[in-house]
Amino acid sequence: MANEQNSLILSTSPHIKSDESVRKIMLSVNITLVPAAAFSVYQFGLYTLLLYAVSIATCLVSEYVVVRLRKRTFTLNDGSALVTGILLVMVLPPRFPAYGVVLGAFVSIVIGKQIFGGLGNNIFNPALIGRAFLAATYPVHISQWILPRMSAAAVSGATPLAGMKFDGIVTPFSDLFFGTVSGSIGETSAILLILGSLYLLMKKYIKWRIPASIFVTVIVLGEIFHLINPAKFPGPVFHLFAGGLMIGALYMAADMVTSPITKKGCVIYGCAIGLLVIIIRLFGGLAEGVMYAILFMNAFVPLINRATKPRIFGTGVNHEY
Amino acid sequence: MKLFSFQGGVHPAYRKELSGQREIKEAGIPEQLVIPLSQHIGAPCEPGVAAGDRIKEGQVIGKTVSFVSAPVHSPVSGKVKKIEKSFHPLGQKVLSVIIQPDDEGARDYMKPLGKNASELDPKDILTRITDAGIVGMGGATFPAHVKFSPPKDKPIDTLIINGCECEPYLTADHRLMVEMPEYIISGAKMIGKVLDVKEIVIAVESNKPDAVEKLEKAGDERDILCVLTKTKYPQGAEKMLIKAVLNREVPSGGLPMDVGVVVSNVGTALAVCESVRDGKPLIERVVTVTGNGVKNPGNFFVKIGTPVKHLIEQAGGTAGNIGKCIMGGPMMGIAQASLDVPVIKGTSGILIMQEADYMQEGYLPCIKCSFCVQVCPVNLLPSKLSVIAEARRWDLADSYGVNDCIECGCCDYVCPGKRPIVQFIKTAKIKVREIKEREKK
Amino acid sequence: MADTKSGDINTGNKSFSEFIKGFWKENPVLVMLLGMCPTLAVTTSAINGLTMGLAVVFVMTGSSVIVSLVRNIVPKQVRIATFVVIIATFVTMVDLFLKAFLLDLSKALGPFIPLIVVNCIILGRAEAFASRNSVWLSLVDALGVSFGFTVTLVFLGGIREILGMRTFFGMSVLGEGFEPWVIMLLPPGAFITLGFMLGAKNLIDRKMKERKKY
Amino acid sequence: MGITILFVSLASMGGVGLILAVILAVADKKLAVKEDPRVEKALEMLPGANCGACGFAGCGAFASAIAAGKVSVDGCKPGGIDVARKLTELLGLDEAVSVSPTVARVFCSGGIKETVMDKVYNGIRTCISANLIGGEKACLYSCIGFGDCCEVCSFDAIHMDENGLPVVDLNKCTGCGECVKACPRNIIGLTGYDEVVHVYCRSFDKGPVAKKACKVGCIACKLCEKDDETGAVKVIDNLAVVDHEVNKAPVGSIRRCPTKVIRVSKPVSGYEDEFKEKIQLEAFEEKKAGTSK
Amino acid sequence: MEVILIFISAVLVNNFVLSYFLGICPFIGVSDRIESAVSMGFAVTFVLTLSAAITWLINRYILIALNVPFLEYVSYIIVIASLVQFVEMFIRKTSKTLYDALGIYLPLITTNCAILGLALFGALRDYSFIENIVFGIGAGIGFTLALVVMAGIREELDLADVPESLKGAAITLIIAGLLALAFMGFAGLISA
Amino acid sequence: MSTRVKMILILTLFASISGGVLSIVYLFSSPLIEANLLEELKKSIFLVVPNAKDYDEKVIDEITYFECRDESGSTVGIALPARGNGYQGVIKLMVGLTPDLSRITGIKVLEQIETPGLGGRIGEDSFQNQFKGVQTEPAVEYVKNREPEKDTEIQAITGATISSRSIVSIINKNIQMLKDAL
Ligand SMILES: Cc1cc2nc3c(=O)[nH]c(=O)nc-3n(C[C@H](O)[C@H](O)[C@H](O)COP(=O)(O)O)c2cc1C
Ligand SMILES: Cc1cc2nc3c(=O)[nH]c(=O)nc-3n(C[C@H](O)[C@H](O)[C@H](O)COP(=O)(O)O)c2cc1C
Ligand SMILES: Cc1cc2nc3c(=O)[nH]c(=O)nc-3n(C[C@H](O)[C@H](O)[C@H](O)COP(=O)(O)O)c2cc1C
Ligand SMILES: Cc1cc2nc3c(=O)[nH]c(=O)nc-3n(C[C@H](O)[C@H](O)[C@H](O)CO)c2cc1C
Ligand code: SF4
Ligand code: SF4
Ligand code: SF4
Ligand code: SF4
Ligand code: FES
Repeated sequence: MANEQNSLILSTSPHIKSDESVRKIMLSVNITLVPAAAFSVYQFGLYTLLLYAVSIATCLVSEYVVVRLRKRTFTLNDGSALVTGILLVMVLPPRFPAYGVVLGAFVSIVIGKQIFGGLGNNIFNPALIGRAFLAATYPVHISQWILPRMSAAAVSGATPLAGMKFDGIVTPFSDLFFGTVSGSIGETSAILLILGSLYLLMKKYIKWRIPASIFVTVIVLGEIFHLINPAKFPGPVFHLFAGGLMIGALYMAADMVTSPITKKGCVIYGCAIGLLVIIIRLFGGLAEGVMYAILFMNAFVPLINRATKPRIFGTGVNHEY
Repeated sequence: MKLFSFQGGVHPAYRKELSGQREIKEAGIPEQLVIPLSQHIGAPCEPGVAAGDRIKEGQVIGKTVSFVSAPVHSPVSGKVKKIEKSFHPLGQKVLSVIIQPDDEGARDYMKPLGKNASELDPKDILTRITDAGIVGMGGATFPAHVKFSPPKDKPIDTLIINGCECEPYLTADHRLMVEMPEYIISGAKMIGKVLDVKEIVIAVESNKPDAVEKLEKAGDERDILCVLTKTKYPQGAEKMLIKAVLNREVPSGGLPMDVGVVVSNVGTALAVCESVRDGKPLIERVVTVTGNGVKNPGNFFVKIGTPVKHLIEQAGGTAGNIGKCIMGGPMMGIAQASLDVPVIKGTSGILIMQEADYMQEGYLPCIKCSFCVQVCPVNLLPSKLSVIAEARRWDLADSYGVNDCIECGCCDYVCPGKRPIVQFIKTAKIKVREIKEREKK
Repeated sequence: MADTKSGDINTGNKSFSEFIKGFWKENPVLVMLLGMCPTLAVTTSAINGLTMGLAVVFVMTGSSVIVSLVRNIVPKQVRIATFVVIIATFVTMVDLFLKAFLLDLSKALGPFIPLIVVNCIILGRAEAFASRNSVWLSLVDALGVSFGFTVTLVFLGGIREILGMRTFFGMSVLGEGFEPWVIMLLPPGAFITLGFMLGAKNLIDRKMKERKKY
Repeated sequence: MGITILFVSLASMGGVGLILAVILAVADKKLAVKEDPRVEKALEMLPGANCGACGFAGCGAFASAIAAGKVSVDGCKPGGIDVARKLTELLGLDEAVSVSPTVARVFCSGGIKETVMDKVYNGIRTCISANLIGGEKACLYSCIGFGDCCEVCSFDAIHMDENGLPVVDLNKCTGCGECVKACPRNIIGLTGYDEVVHVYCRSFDKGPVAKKACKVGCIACKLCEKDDETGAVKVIDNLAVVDHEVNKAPVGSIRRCPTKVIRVSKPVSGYEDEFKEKIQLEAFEEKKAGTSK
Repeated sequence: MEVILIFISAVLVNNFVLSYFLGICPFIGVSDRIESAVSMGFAVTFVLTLSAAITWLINRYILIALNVPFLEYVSYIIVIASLVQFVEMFIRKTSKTLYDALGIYLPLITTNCAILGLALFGALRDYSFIENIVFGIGAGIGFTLALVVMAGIREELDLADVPESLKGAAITLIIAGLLALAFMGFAGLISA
Repeated sequence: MSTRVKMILILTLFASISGGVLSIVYLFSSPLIEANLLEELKKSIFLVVPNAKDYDEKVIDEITYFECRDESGSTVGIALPARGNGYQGVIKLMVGLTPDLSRITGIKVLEQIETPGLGGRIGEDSFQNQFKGVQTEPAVEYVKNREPEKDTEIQAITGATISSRSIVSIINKNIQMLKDAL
């Protein structure tokens, strides 16, 4: 056509976009995990560094291969596989065998994520699927603990929760808070996890309602049971900072892909996770229930979303004025 | 002062500084004007002239054929070159009158009715609004006289004059409020008189304090209340504005009159005032020409029918390689396929973007971050709607309220996956309507 | 089903095709998704799968023959009730037989032997085929389907046994270096393995179809 | 002991059986509900594509309607005449059914090679979405080329060619009309298999405009109208149309069209003979071969 | 207390579908839409409860009383089959809406392992009449829970880019596996 | 014959035929089955009470136990069937005791569905053999991650504390019940 300009671009409105991107979000998550990860390498030795490397490499390779096989283009460099790789290691015991990590990372990406259609489509948290799979595959390795370099306890290698559950030992709050206890690689230092997640909360990459309602539920229920039988049940502060609750609530329950999209839904989801954590910790066969609580509730997310569809503006209200 | 607001919304970079302080200038008369005979919602007009006719400024060239319609007047004196289908800013081809202007300056305005609203008969005002071809200037281009004649069972108690101008980049309404506050106030009173309302409110976003100052000075606090609203897009959307100012919710699928309100743009008020006071039909409007694709962004009085190309020249010509030409603001405006399209009654701005500014490479799957859910002012689940449309499950779209979407673009703006959510929704709306029609048959 | 309708195939061929279709095209587990419970529950080892499969072969052939023998005298309203009685009788026989001669296997299969009674395959076949076809065809069909079932079970049991215990039919196949995957012996392992088996079958089918096209 | 057990078993099972049988018998009598057995049979006969071409929510709904005698037996387009015959038999109707098979045809010739692309489209790559803002081609009536029509066909009968235009496999097409519904620009139409001469353009633009946008569009020159000996071809609203009621091939028009936009489409296999006779295709093809050389 | 434990155990810890592998066929077949999953769940719960009661009576007053244990399977199944058939006829006659919602699932239930499995487990565990009924209700609710959750997930996945070969039953089984993994967290809940 | 009569006849007929056929099969197989079960019971009893050659079944307060005798006929121990909940489900045991119930002579896990490779290891001899000679007064106990020191202690399986604990508590509970009954 006789048009002196080059061809104009056509697209529908809006014509401007915010500067958020999936890549930016995922990279932020990775960066905020660095302090806790670095601390864990210090605490549990260089072997954990190897585990991180193996896990990340496996995740990236599996992701790449599957996406290639399926002839899809996206998700190669968005950084979500990196998050999965790091988080998987953070919830494993410090001396977990490296071949197990390879299997776990592969399962995380392939069974946890790609078979559902890849980024954004998965129902369950991929890293937790990897961990749960490993727990059932190598149940012995998954319950072998060692003492960290900076350790408050003298001998026992048991985690604070196992100590509480099987031996009635309650670890002091400060140890839990700073992470000088035994436990999974990246879960021990509550303070670093909280600091890291503050940035994500600020940027709203984490829906604050989720960790908030988990914490509130755990505190309330923990307190109730503690009041009923202080000898048998530890107090709420212990529950809050022991085990994987921090990393679980802040990073894993709050994974945007696998949590509800409605505000009310987030509260329901968080409360249910809190409830399940307490039930499993106090009455179940396992010492720690965060992982299973999150996975269990992941399955309910579609139902929760459906049940908590927000009231559309201008519907269901009285229009008298 | 209290800031009124609503749930959701976004804060895009406003970029109003580009043109906000530029006084409105005359854009002059282009070589040729293309005047579509359908510039409003409703039935298109029939041509009232024939090729070769000489016409005067203000003469009717498009006659209405039904109630929901608005006549079209010639913005200049000149000669009708031809009448044929021509590109319309909305994308289709529409029957248009093409006018070759001359320098005779012959005018054919209507008889002025008077200045003071309180002395006028509401019926006369309404007739004048009808004859002047006034439509909503906020973008919806709904014929004003229809909007101002609500059915008997829907009494109107409040008139809101919408001076929010929440779209980024646009400053036309802002300049109007600063430069011609008396006209706006007087126009608002006239509309108020027609509707017989108890209260008239002018709502302005908090980033335009100078406008409020001028309006307050020009008006009288007893008749007209100026309120500040939070600077947040889409504060100017009428449903949101009514919620913010009056805390009333327009029912889904309903109109502001269902809750006793009429919302009008400041430009509409101005046009009403001019038509009543001076007898001038709607042949001219204020347009912001802006964006990094023009050298000197500014605000102009523009004759309806002026091609975009002419306006770009008035704004100092293009800067860099032009990528996109948008009629309207960046959030809701329509990208144009050529620079020959004319300004119409509803055009509030022309945004020219450089090549570097627009392109987006593909989009990702929804990661359910729920950013879009947080910002949707009408509480939809845009993520769900986009995924539904992507999977072509039109049957589900309706149950997720696709037709309640006001297409404000907030969801699309915040989406980190850069998903074209609004386009998905628009597509779904079409499909849902198609399916419903088919079912009816 | 279309090919069973065409009349010009002679009986010999027809019964052969009836027989083999149970292995792939109408595999009860992978295609018809029937009899899933024992498939998942008992396949912790290949031998369990085999025993279960053979039990099903017996029950299915027996009941198919009887059902098709009596199909014409049973009124529609009591068809299901009568069929389940016939099937349950055969199942009880298998159960008693196993308890008498193969106590360990009987224990390993647990309640899934009696559950053959309600296994959808048996009833599905009785309803869909035996109640409409001649004795000979019903027999062939039952054999085909139940052997297809058995093969699938042995295959699934094999995978789970190899990965979960390093053995196949009790023989060591993977070296000491391989650490067994306990999950394979647990419910999740059963579901996931069968899921991937189904996926693989679909993939092969699709690839074959594509090849046929060109 | 053995005998006792035998006896007890016989009696107890017999008793249980008897009681249940009586219950069922009574229930059968008291709770009987009549249902039309033909619904199930009709369902078996239908192709089961659930395409909705019959105007019902699926094959099942159509089967019920058929059994109830609410619709005519030839409602199922994909099933075609075979199914209609079977249904007639089932319902015991002996009226002769005549179903003329229909196929979809694509009325646009402007692919990537022929049409001017004067803008860049940046958005969802489906036709319906692109149509919101006009697509990439200069002609506003052209095929957009993102293949929505191919996506919806349940019979794998329509595919995009390398020129970016959809091509219907007439032997697979059942005339269900899904593609017609999917196309936002009304480019696809359902036509009788024996209607073989069509204008492969849908542009209502005036000649010069159309010419600028596309090399192979109808430019409304009216030469076809002039050279048409049958009276079937008319130019209406800047576009030539063929009237199929006039049961003759407008060979003159076909030859005359400067942009070759009136064409004969390929025959549906199995109908070649009938078809040749009707429009003297052979004669025409020979002539065309001669002129183009 | 015992009754509560039986209930929790049947719903969560030893979920019929996810850890006992009972009723898998309908679990895969009817879990594609939430509405039908809920209906099927109700129907199964109803029949499970009813047959828990009846099979307990048969066990006590025929099999044990007459000392004919080998008739267990035959007698259970004939009663269950006839019962289901009767209920179906009854619902069909009395309420069209109920039939459309529940009735069409009933024939599926006869061939569902969960029903007979319940009868056998109940007998094996020497439950009292009340306990057996609670066990039936719990098993039914557990089944419904798994079914509805699965239906929710499958409706979601309907909109997702699941690999072609895995669509349908394959992905359903894999998800069931992942659900079973998640349910493993409840193990030990009743014993500890 | 009307269908309804036919219905009734057919179902009744098939049901009784089935009853008949099964009773015959049962008559033939039941001796074998009983023998099998007896054999198994004997094996487990003789395993947990080493010197036993014969036993008497006794019932006290609904508790069944087996009093074992050697060739000479003197009581050499007691075999006590016990059951309780483990990690995944029910565990059934046979516990061998000295006649005065003060020491365990051996245990045998009869039935369990614990996790293979983990809790499932309670079925392994290395675990079961630990109980030989363990004292039951005041109660059997388990220790973790270290060698047992006292006579009442056994070592729990690593990673399967719960299963190990369950065995211990099943044993304690059942012995206590027997003691109370005697
Ligand atoms: C850790 C954290 C906790 C927060 N807690 C609350 C809170 O309890 N209540 C609240 O209204 N806002 C809270 N906020 C602020 C929210 O980020 C923000 O104001 C809120 O999400 C916006 O309101 P809306 O989500 O209801 O639209 C919190 C923010 C952070 C970072
Ligand atoms: C998302 C959205 C944003 C809008 N923003 C404005 C605005 O900033 N100013 C305005 O006058 N109208 C705006 N409108 C249009 C108003 O909703 C309403 O149509 C108009 O104020 C009515 O006045 P009119 O009939 O005089 O045009 C917006 C509409 C939508 C849907
Ligand atoms: C898949 C899986 C299976 C398990 N199976 C058993 C089991 O059979 N027996 C058991 O006592 N604990 C089992 N557990 C529980 C844990 O290993 C639990 O942490 C352990 O009982 C604690 O004991 P520890 O203090 O010796 O590590 C299992 C855990 C998982 C994840
Ligand atoms: C706040 C946040 C938390 C995340 N947590 C996890 C996680 O726990 N596990 C994981 O595999 N990926 C996590 N991701 C990454 C990503 O969402 C995940 O890989 C997707 O589930 C893949 O579709 C997280 C991402 C964000 C933004
Ligand atoms: S869904 Fe519609 S109303 Fe909601 S944010 Fe998106 S465009 Fe605006
Ligand atoms: S903003 Fe985009 S990625 Fe986030 S939930 Fe909405 S559609 Fe999905
Ligand atoms: S090409 Fe069109 S009309 Fe033909 S079968 Fe496909 S969708 Fe139906
Ligand atoms: S014919 Fe229509 S639907 Fe098909 S590709 Fe062209 S524009 Fe799209
Ligand atoms: S085999 Fe159990 S329900 Fe089908």
